Amino acid sequence: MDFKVREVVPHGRNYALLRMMPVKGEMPEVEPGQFVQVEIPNSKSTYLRRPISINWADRREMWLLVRRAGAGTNALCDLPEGSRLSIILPLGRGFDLSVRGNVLLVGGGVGTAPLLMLGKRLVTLGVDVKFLLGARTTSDLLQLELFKQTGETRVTTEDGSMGHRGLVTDHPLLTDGEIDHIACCGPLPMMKAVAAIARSRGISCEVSLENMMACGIGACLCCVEDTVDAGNVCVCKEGPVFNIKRLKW
Amino acid sequence: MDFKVREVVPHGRNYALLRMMPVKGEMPEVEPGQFVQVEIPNSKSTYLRRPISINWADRREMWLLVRRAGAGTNALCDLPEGSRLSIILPLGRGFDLSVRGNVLLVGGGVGTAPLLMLGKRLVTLGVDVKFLLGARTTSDLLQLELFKQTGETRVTTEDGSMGHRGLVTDHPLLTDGEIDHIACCGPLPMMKAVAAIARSRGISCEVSLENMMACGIGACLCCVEDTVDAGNVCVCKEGPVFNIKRLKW
Amino acid sequence: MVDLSVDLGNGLRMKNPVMLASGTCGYGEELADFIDLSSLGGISVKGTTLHARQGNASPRMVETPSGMLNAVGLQNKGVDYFVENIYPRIASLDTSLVVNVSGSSVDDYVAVCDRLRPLDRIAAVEINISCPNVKQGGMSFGTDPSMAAAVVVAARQIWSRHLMVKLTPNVTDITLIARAVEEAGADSVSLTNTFLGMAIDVERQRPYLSTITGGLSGAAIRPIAVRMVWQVSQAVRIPVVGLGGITCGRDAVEFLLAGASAVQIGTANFIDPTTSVKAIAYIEDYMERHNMADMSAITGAMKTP
Amino acid sequence: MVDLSVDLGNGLRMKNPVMLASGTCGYGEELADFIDLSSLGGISVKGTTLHARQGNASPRMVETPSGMLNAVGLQNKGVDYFVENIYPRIASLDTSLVVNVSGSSVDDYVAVCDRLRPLDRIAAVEINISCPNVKQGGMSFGTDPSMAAAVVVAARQIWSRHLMVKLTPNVTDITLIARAVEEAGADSVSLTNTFLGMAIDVERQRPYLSTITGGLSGAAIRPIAVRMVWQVSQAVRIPVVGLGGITCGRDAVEFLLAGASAVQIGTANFIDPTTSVKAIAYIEDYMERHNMADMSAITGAMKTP
Repeated sequence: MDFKVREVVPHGRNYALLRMMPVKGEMPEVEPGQFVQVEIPNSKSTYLRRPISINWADRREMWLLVRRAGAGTNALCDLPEGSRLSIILPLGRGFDLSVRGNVLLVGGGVGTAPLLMLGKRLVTLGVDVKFLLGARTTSDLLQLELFKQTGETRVTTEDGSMGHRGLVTDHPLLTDGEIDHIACCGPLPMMKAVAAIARSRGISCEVSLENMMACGIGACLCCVEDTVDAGNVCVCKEGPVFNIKRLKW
Repeated sequence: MDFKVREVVPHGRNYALLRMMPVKGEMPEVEPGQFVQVEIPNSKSTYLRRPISINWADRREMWLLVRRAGAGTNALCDLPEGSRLSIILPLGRGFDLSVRGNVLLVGGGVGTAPLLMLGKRLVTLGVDVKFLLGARTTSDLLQLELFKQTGETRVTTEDGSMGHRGLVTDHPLLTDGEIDHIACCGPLPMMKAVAAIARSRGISCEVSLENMMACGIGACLCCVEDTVDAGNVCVCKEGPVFNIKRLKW
Repeated sequence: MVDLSVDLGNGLRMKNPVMLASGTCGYGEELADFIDLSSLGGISVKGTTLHARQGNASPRMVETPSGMLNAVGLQNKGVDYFVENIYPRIASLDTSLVVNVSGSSVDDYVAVCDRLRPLDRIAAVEINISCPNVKQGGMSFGTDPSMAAAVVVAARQIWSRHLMVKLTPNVTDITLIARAVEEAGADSVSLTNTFLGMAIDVERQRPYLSTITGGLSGAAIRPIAVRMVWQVSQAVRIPVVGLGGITCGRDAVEFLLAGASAVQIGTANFIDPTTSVKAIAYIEDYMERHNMADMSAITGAMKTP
Repeated sequence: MVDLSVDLGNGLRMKNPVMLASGTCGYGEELADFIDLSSLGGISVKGTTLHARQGNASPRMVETPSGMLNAVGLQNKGVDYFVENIYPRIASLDTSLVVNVSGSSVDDYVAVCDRLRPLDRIAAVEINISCPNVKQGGMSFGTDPSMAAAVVVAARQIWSRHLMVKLTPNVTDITLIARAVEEAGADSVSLTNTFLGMAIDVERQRPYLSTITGGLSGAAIRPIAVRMVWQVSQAVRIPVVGLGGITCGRDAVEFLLAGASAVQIGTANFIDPTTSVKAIAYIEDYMERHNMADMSAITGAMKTP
């Protein structure tokens, strides 16, 4: 469906938050962890849509938090306000909302984006939510205030410029904290490390994968992940969120 | 060199006037009839630059009058003000400025663009300039006031909505007027018809060709026109303006 | 009124000339959320092999200028699974069903066709001798006229319904392959499959694809595909189905004018899942504007100097 | 410091691996307003034939997705005019001069090379057996290993300096052609020339090009060209010069990593005449960042899984 970009808010040099509304009608129902496929209207070197996780959405509005990773995402971050975007949504399966007890949401870099909506939703469901957000340095820690408003938030930076120095996997909250469930989104090495800790501690854990995608609707079979139960499955259709029980990590 | 678009003025539904200035430094010296190669910054389906004749230029500013003919020119007409453009200029050879006596400038559609600058230049050289401008209908007659300010201006429209009904080649000014030289720019069939009249009346005549062009600098040999004296020559380098004596029309 | 229906012979009649290309629409179901499948001329479902295939390792895709490279490698659950689980779901679709058949040996192709015989809603098989992403068979059959003919002769023995052969563009003279499969008994040819290409991540100094090379598709290669369709349509008497970089109705018309009797929409489904239905509307409008009463008026209508 | 110089053998030493591709830079002069030609590794000047050629009729060009089709048809004033009028103007250029040689018969190629012998500033000829836009000769020599070899053997007889052969991509297996010309005595191969394609103006129902088909170039076909350079560089021992859709320094590095010892910039000159000098700067910076001391460190440095 067609969206109108209401606001493009730069977050540091490398990110921008795009706030948009449907040109007509209401937003469809969106689950935390689902993503969208955005057509890039103004980039000469972009052919396919770009899959982007939903940062926040209600019945009126949707937020996409975009990292400048190439020509396509640069074009999005440089969109003039008022631009129109053709977007396919909502796509994929989100995070498990039936989790209860102490839930830790672990995010790295721009991977924190879907955790904002997830955290807010879980809180409304009466779940005790804590955030553990990691980044290279302070300027890569995005929407920190929004996370703090939602729940207890711990931070790690590789350069120690804020919070605990090091990686999220070094943080006692993850290594020793009392946790019933982990939801994780970030760079692949980080997610694998978090999954390893979850396994060793016997904690259930979900991760959100980012395999290279063409269609986003399960037609091209390009973004497959090898699973224990079903072999190669489409991340865009069966995921992007997977319980690590299904993965061969 | 890089230009900054100061203003994009729509002319009816199918045209726009782009007013631009160099980002740094002065405009190079430009001759009436020369053209530029514009890189299209915001069109997914445009690969090559677009050759566009210079409508007007001084040491500070340049005007390009653009007709919506496809994705590339549409993207130009839709540029937000303040946009930057990479432009190669000035290219090609312009009109003969040594002409004297009664000079008739015949233009059709957007082909009238280079005649504005030519007419103004010839007037400063003391030449008696008349304009004969043809179009399908009134809304395709561009910059009429500017032409009238420059010299006596006659108009033909195919639907008779303004001026003489019919084609420029039906106008008595061209068929019977006292003319020493004709400079013509417009659709190919029109230029060929004007050239035929010029030949039959023994009037010297220049036309500005628009053969499909890739490089605009004489490197690709794609835009050649067959000449009496030198066979195939590059319109972009030897032209775009040719005296009809050289052409095999 | 324009009659968009097209008869490709031997039982493959379609309500219009627009099909979904194999490997870009799953079994049609993936696109059902976006378009009414019954509005399509036909669907060529995912490449089917005798035994289940996991396909190639990831990454399987990389974007290129106006195109993409893929290295899926015929991932599918095998013909028996198709017969038992998928066919029953799609058999009721009101569009011509074509099954794309791949194999690593002549016997494979024959065995798959044999399993498909009981499925009376399958109007045609599309013998894929042009997949660039499998080690054995695939493209190797499609680059040699005699091997291509051998596959078709064998499949022809046990498949009496429409037999379409999907050709690879990675050859010196595609008309030789087209003539060979025509003489071997093919009812039609579809072209082109993807072009063998590769792309390198220069900072990591590694190929983007796990298989190093993959199949290039998308608008980038359309001019080559149109040329091949034009050549082949003059070289054979059987109908030609054109594909390769069709992104809109105009592109589809370009293939029809070049000599195609029908077209397939492939990679464009990934960018706009409604491309096919938009193309059908465009073709109808185009034919009306140009006073073309039926498909015979547009196929091969390009005027040459 | 990075050493960008490259020695392609038999006297063709270049200060860096970036050349201008034949047919996209005239005789260098057309680009002299935009770049310092002496900063280039080399220039392959316009395809030269025994007799003057007017080339094909207009239109000769049409834009395609991320590329263009051309049908120039080797327009040039003939080798004698080159020797007498053009060579004296460019002989003093401080860059390696290569003359692209075309013909419609083996004797043509030989005769042109013979006329070029006295010009001691010509470091190499680039035997063009891959032009898609001429009726006789051209591509037909490049699609058959024995014909390709015959041209090279004959030219080799009278041309003792560096002999480069420009290959066509319009073949089933380009390594067969490459091996054939290597055995025939070629000092290097350059690939790829353009891909045979066509495009149709659907409203006029006519081909855009006067010749119906033309040569496709530009970023669109880069993935295919990179794949072929990678294959050929493993199949032959002589150096490979890579071209086909290079638009920037990154693209040039992609070809080098795939196995090219040097690259040629072609269609990109039409969009940005400074592409070549920007690419040289990029390559130097890239090699510094990756601790590559000289060209032997980057050529073929792609790591395979």
